Amino acid sequence: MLTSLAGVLFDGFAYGMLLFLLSVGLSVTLGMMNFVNLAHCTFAMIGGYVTVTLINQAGWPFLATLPVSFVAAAAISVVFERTMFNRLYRASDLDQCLLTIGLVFVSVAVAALIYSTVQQPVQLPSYLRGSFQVGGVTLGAYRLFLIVFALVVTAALVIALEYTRFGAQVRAAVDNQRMARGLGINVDGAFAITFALGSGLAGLGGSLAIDIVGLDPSFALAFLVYVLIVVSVGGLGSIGGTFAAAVLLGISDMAGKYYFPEIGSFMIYLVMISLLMWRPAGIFGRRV
Amino acid sequence: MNTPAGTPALSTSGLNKRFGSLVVANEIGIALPQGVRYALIGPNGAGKTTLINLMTGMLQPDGGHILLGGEDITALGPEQRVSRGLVRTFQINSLFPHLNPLEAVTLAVCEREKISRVWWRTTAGYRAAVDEAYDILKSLLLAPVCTRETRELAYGQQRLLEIALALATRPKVLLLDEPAAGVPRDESTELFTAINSLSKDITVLFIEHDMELVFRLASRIIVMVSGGILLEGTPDEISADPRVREVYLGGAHG
Amino acid sequence: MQRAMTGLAIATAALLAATSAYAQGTVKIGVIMSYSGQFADPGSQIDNGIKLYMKEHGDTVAGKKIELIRKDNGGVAPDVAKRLAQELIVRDKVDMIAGFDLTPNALAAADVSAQAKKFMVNMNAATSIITTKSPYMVRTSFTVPQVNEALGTWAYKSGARKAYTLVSDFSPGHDGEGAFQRAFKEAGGEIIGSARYPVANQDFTAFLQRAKDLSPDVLYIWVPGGPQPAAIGKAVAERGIDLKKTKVLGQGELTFDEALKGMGDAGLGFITAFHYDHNHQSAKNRKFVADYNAEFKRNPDMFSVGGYDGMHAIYEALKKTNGNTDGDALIAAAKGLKWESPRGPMSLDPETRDVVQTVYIRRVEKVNGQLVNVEFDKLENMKDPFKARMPKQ
Amino acid sequence: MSTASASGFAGPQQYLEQQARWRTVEIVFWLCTLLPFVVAPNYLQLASQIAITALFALSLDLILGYAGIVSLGHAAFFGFGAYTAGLLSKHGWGEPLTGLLLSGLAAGLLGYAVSFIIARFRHLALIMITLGFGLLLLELANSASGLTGGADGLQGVKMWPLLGLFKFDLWGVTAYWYSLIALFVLFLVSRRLINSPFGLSLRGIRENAVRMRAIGAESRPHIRTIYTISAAIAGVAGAILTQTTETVSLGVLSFERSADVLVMLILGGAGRLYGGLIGAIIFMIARDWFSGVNPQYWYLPIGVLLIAVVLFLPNGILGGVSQLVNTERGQRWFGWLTLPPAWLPSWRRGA
Repeated sequence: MLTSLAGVLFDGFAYGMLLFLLSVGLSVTLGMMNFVNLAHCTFAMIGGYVTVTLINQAGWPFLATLPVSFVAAAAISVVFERTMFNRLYRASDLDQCLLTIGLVFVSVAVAALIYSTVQQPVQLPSYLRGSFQVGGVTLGAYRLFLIVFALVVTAALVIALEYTRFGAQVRAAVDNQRMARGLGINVDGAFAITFALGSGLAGLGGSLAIDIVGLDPSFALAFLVYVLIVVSVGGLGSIGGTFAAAVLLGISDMAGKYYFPEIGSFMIYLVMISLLMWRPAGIFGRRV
Repeated sequence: MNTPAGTPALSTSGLNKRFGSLVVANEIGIALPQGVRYALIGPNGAGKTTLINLMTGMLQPDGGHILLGGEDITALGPEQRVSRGLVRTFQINSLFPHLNPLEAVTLAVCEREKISRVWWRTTAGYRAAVDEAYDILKSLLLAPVCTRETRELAYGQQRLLEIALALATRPKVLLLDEPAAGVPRDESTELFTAINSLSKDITVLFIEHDMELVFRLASRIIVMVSGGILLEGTPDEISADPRVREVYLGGAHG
Repeated sequence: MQRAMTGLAIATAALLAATSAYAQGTVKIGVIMSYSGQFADPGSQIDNGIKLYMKEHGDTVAGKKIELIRKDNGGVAPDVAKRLAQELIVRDKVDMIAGFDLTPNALAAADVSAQAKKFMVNMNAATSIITTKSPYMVRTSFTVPQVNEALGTWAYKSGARKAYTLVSDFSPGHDGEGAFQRAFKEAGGEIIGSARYPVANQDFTAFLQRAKDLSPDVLYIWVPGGPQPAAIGKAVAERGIDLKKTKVLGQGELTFDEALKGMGDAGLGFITAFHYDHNHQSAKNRKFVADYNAEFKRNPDMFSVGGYDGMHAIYEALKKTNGNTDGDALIAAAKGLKWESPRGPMSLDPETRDVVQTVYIRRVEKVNGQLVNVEFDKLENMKDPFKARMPKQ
Repeated sequence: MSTASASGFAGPQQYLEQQARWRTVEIVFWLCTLLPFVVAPNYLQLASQIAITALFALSLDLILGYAGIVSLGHAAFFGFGAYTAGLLSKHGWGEPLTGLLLSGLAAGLLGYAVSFIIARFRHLALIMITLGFGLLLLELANSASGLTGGADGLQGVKMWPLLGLFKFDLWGVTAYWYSLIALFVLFLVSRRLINSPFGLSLRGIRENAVRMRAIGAESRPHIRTIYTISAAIAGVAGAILTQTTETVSLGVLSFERSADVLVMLILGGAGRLYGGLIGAIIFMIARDWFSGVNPQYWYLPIGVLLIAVVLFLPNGILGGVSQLVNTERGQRWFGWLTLPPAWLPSWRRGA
């Protein structure tokens, strides 16, 4: 009983970490510029395809592809940000939705053109496969890796935002954009960097997600809902909140399936709705 | 409702409000008789706007009572106070940018008349409501621009629209928060003549920094300093009082 | 009024038959499938099967040119499927409709086929009842009960007594669950537990842990193609389920190529029942696979063979009617067709118009470095057991 | 619009009446909806489904465009209506019109129940709660396969002829008449609604909810009302889809359907009453055309279309167009379109 609980917690936490990597970027950019970027998962998909290509075409080792997918997603995202998104910061959020959804459509089609609609397989190195026992609990090697990796990323992120000048600027911009501008902070610049960072993380998430949820052109749409759920529950612009939300949703999703499989599919939505009704601005949200 | 003679239109007793350690309203007790023109003056940060927020229910007091025509309204929400006749305008324009003045004021009238839930008849069908709205706009010299979108209006006109919206609710007591804030002098006189010509059974309390206007319009003046009432009296008494000179007239807002 | 309606239907049908007769020299086939969205890949595989058949056998049959009109159904959307079928027949004057990746879409189009008396070839949708919805429909794929009852029977024969079933929580999954449990119980086995996982589920560890806790002899899994099979395979390994103690059984999708590529050695030993795999050992199939790879740079799968044999059925029927595209003539010609398909011997049941074929039991093994499904047992001439049980009218 | 005062202000009454009056362009538009019968008799099925989607988009416009409630789960009501109509017919009541009314009613009731939650939230929380609600309903319908037929869709939906006379035919003649008339009637209702005091209050809520309180208006009752009406209309749209295609499947409840209709509405221009209609027409014709040209990659041109619209026609197509019309030259060329036609009998002008 207890071991099974531990197992569920472990798997749920791992799944949560994946959700966190995929969502955190959107949360920050949404909180910072109120820019509704529904194309966020497109950048995750880009990361995923970069990894797949490097492994299957160029025969790279899995780990080596991760930094590349991060950089690729970040670079491409910043191109879009500079050429298209930045023209819409003052536009209505509806227009922002339309533009980014259009982008998603295009990316889905392009992915299908290049990679066809087939599921992209990714073969992990042996040391990331299988599982091992710890006190009767079976721990998936890859999940453990996922958790450690995500925790490291999170730590780096927090340090970057809490203890660097850049981080201070970003936080100022999230708290109060007008005042930040008043203080002579280059908000747009800070945003561009944050945006790239967030998309890069999404790209990482995309690469890491393949092994658990697979990868095909519909990825950019399929994951949008989950990311939005995490972001809204976590609260805009709050890394801690996003983290908590991702873990909470990951675990409750997993627990729901293990303990009440008959309502397993409702779980994540029920949790989201009740959390939002309790705290409309999200767990650690600032503005209501 | 007709309130028994002598009952003030609006009164507060022992009104308190503090944000953390900062006391913004300290034992405020005022009583505004029917139809009087009151000016509320005091240096910035004296708590004038806070007082209005407390009286209109935008803020909840930590202690004390607010009575409107003798009825205790301390527990009521803003919209309920409005429907009972306690209405305010905003220091910073808070309007409906994409509605034109005619629509906006008609909207206010319809809400007052409780016909705003009717969706099977056109607004134009309610002749009385529309005419009333138009008359209000005329009285405030907004008739010529009443079909322009609000966001296109001149600033002074927007200030007038603030008042027009308030009037449309048939207020008994009207609280004007710096009605002339940011309005050029020439326009502001026009604005205050409008205020001055308001029907005499409306009690008016207005915050204003321009002393000339205050002394010309107000029949009585309340002076606030750091969250408390310093004194209350006729313009002459106020201008004669040395304390006021020292804390206020001598100060920043000469 | 019912009579009035049918009368009207016949009238329209007659009219349509007339109009289509004008389309001399060419036979127009309306192909309705999901070319986009979540189900795009099956769609394109079926399409590849069609393309390859036409490449091999030319595009003229009985002196008539075959012309395809492709329409995108874009996923589960019977309303769209029905509209497209109607438009194809009324506007584009097609002589028959084919394709149909998903059950609801096939069912919706079946109404149109019945109403307009148009020949319809269901190349994939696998729910039993579909073929009963139009007397002009044949199926060249398989049916869920056909495969899974075979598996259930075989499982007991192979010595398993306690089974746990885990299926996707939507109708095909429920059908698979029902078929397997029925056959397994009829043989004498016991179902010690079962779960249905959410359709969009991504992470299976929780469900598998549950199953593992009960340590059954066989763990039956029904999963649609897509990302889930690989995910399940990996989760099985992660949960440390010992395949010697607990056999993992499933319908063919569980061990599709991309699934095996994804799960790697974790898949070794999975046992699946299916009607086709590119590893099926026959001269015909080897050629088929070779040509297919030459053409599309990937292996054919059950979708491809469904499309391929679907075209075969159309060609053969047209030959028999020598080009007459009248619905009644075509269906009459199609009934009882027998041929050697890449999947092995198959035929169209004269009564039910449904596919009759061999169901293979395969185990995942490593053959010169490649994970493949190796057939080691088979049940021949399997009809759709569901219809066999249905009262004949 | 500033032009109104320029072109002589006859008095508040007259002005508001004129605002509510039928414009030439509107009449032209509705006449055009009859064209398919003549110019494209083979496209009536498509036309009918466009009309249905337009009605759905209209229902969304009422809450999004006029009350500022963004919903990502509006398919819940569309689907609820669709399944109600389907189940009615399956269990022996195939009469279209009454089925339509009952379905609208059912969806309306559901909407009313939900509105109590909806009215309490705004912004992202609101969007996500609507989304979650929609997905919940989808999962429920899927797991209640005994009732709904699950993923196979509801079987045995057979409609009786409309008014006992017109069967829903292969060509879709009946279907298009039916959907078009329903669309027109409910459009009239919505049109009247937004020109009513209630409509005025809705716009007030959208523009400045705080100010509404300061003029003594409570927003929530208004929001509940409009949400209920919108849900009912969505339900009717769903019911028509069921009745004209005699099929229902989980697709009617899907997130994609909610998202698509939102996209169409924004594309056409929210808060403009015709926005949803124009959006539905353009989006669905484009999709049908592109996917006809290439069934596999039509997402690409559609996506490009959306991006282009945002970059070149802010606030949707109608938003962009109305900006063009409001320019000097625009007035000279298209001004007449935005004025009430002289030949309308005066008694009708009140409308």
